[in-house]
Amino acid sequence: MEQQVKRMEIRHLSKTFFSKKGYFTAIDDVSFDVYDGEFLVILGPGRCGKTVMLNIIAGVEDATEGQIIYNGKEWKGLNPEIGMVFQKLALMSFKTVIENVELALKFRGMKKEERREIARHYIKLVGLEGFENYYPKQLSGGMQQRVGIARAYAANPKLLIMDEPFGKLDAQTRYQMQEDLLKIWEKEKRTIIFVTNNIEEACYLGDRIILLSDCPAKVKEVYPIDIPRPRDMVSREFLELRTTISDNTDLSI
Amino acid sequence: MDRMSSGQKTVRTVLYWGLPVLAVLLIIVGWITFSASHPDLMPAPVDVWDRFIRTFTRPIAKTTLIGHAWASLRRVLIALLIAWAFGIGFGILIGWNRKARAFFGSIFEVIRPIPPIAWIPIVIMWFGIGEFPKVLLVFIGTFVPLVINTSAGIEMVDKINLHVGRIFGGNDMQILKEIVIPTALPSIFAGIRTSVSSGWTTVLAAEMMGAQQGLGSLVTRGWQGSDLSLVLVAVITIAVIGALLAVILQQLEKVVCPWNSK
Amino acid sequence: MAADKQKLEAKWAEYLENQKKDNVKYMLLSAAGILTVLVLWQAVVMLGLVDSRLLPPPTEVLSTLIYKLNNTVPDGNTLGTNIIASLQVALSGFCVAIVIGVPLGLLMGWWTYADRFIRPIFELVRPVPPIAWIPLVVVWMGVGLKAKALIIFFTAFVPCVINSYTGIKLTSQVLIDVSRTFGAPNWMIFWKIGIPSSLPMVFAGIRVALGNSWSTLVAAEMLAASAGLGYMIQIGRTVARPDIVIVGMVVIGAIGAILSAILSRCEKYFLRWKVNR
Amino acid sequence: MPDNEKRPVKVEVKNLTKRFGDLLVLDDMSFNIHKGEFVCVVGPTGCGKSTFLNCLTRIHMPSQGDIFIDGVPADPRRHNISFVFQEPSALPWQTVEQNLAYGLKIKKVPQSEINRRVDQILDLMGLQESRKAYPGELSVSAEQRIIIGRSFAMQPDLLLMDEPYGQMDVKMRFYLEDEVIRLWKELGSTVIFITHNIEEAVYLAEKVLILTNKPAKIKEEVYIDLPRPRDITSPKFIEYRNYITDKIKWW
Repeated sequence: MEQQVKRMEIRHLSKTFFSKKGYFTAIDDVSFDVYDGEFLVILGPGRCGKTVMLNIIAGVEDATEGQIIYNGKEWKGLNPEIGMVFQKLALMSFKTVIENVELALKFRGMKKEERREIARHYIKLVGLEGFENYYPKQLSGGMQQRVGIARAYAANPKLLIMDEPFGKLDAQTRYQMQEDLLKIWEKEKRTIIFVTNNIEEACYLGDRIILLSDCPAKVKEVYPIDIPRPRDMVSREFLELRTTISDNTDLSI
Repeated sequence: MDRMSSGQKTVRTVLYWGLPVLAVLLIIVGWITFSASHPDLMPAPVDVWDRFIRTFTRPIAKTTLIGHAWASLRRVLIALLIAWAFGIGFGILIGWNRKARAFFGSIFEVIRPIPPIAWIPIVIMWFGIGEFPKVLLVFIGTFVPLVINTSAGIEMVDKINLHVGRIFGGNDMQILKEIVIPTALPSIFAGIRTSVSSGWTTVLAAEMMGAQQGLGSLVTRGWQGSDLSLVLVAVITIAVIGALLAVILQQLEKVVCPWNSK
Repeated sequence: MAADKQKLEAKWAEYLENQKKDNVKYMLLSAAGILTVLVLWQAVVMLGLVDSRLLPPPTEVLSTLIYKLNNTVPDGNTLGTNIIASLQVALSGFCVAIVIGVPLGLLMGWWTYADRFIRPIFELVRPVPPIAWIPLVVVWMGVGLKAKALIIFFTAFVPCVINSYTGIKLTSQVLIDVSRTFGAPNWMIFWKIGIPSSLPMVFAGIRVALGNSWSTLVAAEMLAASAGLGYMIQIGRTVARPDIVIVGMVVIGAIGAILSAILSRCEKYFLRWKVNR
Repeated sequence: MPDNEKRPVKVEVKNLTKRFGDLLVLDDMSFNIHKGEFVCVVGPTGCGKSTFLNCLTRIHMPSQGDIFIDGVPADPRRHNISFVFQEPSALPWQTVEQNLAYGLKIKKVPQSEINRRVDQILDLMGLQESRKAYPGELSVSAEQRIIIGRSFAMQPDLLLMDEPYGQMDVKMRFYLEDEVIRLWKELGSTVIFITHNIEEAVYLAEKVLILTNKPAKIKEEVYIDLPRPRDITSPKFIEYRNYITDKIKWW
């Protein structure tokens, strides 16, 4: 791959949680680069360290050690150019779909018609036209996650962080969402950091995979993937890649 | 369980509707027999009905039953409006801001365990038995549950929603207005419901301690004049209005929080 | 790794240090809050802004409290006897309400026919504020312990039934289905699944019942009693002794807080499995 | 004709139909499941797989037709059926030990036998050190393993599992799948395993039942003739996987 522009660099990131009873290290000296416009996947077993890392990158949690270099400059705290999609959805149940999607624009003080205009564009992009005035509770799991994606895109981020967005969906809906996400990503190019514990999903989506160890999270291996898209999950090279990664993954009981 | 024979099904429906009717009949019959055998302890339903009519034809303290009911309701509503504004505002303040919670919260924690009714004597000593002390007492009775529920609602907002607010560029006030308060609304409504029932109880107690008008005064007047049917008329009116207030609040919540009911 | 270990230990010590500093800071803030109120109260009376016959300063209230510990003036009982009298009445009505109210709520929540039969009677009792029962109960049973306990029973009974009813209705259907697949009969599912899963709500109901009992006690004692904190306050009012009234209020508040703390201890013990992941 | 056809029939489903009001969910399903057979049921999302299981356990009564276990209409009280639901169903107020013994206590199994079986399951699943813990204190995967352990402790003649590993990461799922195969081989129960994940179905099943979209009918029964432990990259495995995927692919 030719030398791309680095959107972000993570340098020696560590995070330890302290409590009265003792301390627990979730992330131990993790460093990796994020290239501009790339679909980077962070793959790790179980539930340890991944969400904390994303919270640190998004600026809602601070690291015990290490820096985040964004566009060449060290960055501390919240970053308006970063949007996030959550596994637990975190949609506002009291807002309709369109009110949820336009949240970031409303916070920026944009006028109503303009906000609605942009929100409608992204609702159409994720395939939810006609559901603008529904409440999240009335939608299926897959559709609610589409609202989460539309909300993040509507904030016009340069870097989109996704924390196991398809974790709660059944296998078949998950395949559908993976295909749709790639279509959306190709139509509206953004740098994406996609976190998952599903190896098949990682190999299907990622330009590169960063494999983390079990707690405390360390970078075990970085796998560039050069299988052309759309990838066939049962093709020989896909399955071989998957087995090599799976053999290298820790088992977290 | 849907393969039952039709016979079984009819038995179930008969029981389902028959039992409540049976219960109500039992109450009425019980009331009649008890009042027949102990007229001094319990007036018969007929006497209560006559007394109910008489409250309109011969008003007590120049006000009919509706007048008394409105006197009590007016006191509660005035106090509630003030309590809602202050109580919810104060609840949001101590729920949202840690320093305020430490400073004001501690004062509130000291006053909280004192039951509203325990305030009656001191308030009467200070302000007599006019309108203001009664409204003040109802305010005290409604303020506490509001603050408890509102601050609890604000504190229990899921941390992830706050993350959403900050990541999507909201400042503290925007997050409070757009995310935290709406999420806490159901709990605030629980506070409102409790405050109404507690306000209704407190106004009665205040009126029973001394008042010219109000359903509480009717209860005391009936009690001291050993006119039990008046006491019953007043108690039934109190119960009916109490139930109506609860129903109105339920509808209000459906309007204010449509997303819960949909 | 050793170097990291030391760094982590140092960071941990620093964290504990900050925690301690924060706790002290907030403790001082709380104390400051209460102190300002007391100082204001004292100043307002001392400067004569408010007539001390209406609002005694905290110092006077404190001395009356100590005085009252072993003196019977003006209501004829020492503070101790009043407290015991109040506790006796409140706790008897409260316990009977739990013993009857909680099982009734659970039964109504589990068996639809029990619900259909008991609900009308319950819905008639519920909206009546407990104080409205006082005249009827006094006519029926005079002003003795039984009468006041019955009044408190009414006020504690309602929340026990409602919360137990809602609690058991919220039992997770999955656990019921699992038990049914194992062939458990309905009464066993009620016993092994219904009751344990409704415990948190039952305790919430008991907490409300305790609050209600304690506040209705004061009303009952004001209207018809010969001993108890409510009675003491009432006498304090009639003989224009605001310090007695305030002492009564403070003691009622303190005991109310203690009872609620005891209840929290029990709740923590019974619900120790409710640790969240 | 694969050898499991020669085994006696354990579960016989005759013209099973289920209607909720006028919504037809299961449409005249008939098939047999043999003693000790591991059957996977796959079908498009929302085609009524769970309703099918609920009819088996009498949580829902079938509208027409019936289900026979050992020739007798299925009855949870008489038959020894265990059901692993999709949502976590451990009793939060019981320790791991008590949870594992819950089903056995209902079936009034003697205490000595209960202790023996609980210890056996704890050893088999390596949960010995957390036997006194509450489910709330363990990870989601540990809780799910307790539920599966509880079902196997019953040594049920029929074990039903509704997508038990939906939330697990792939590595954990391989581990749990091997574990369920080990338990199935050792205890010889008849297993009906529902899943959306076709790879999982081909990895586990001796026979795969493919259901159509709503209202569910039996589209096809596919016998998986692969040695164990199965290799997910072997050509024959992929052939089975593609075959079944084409039958139900809606996305």
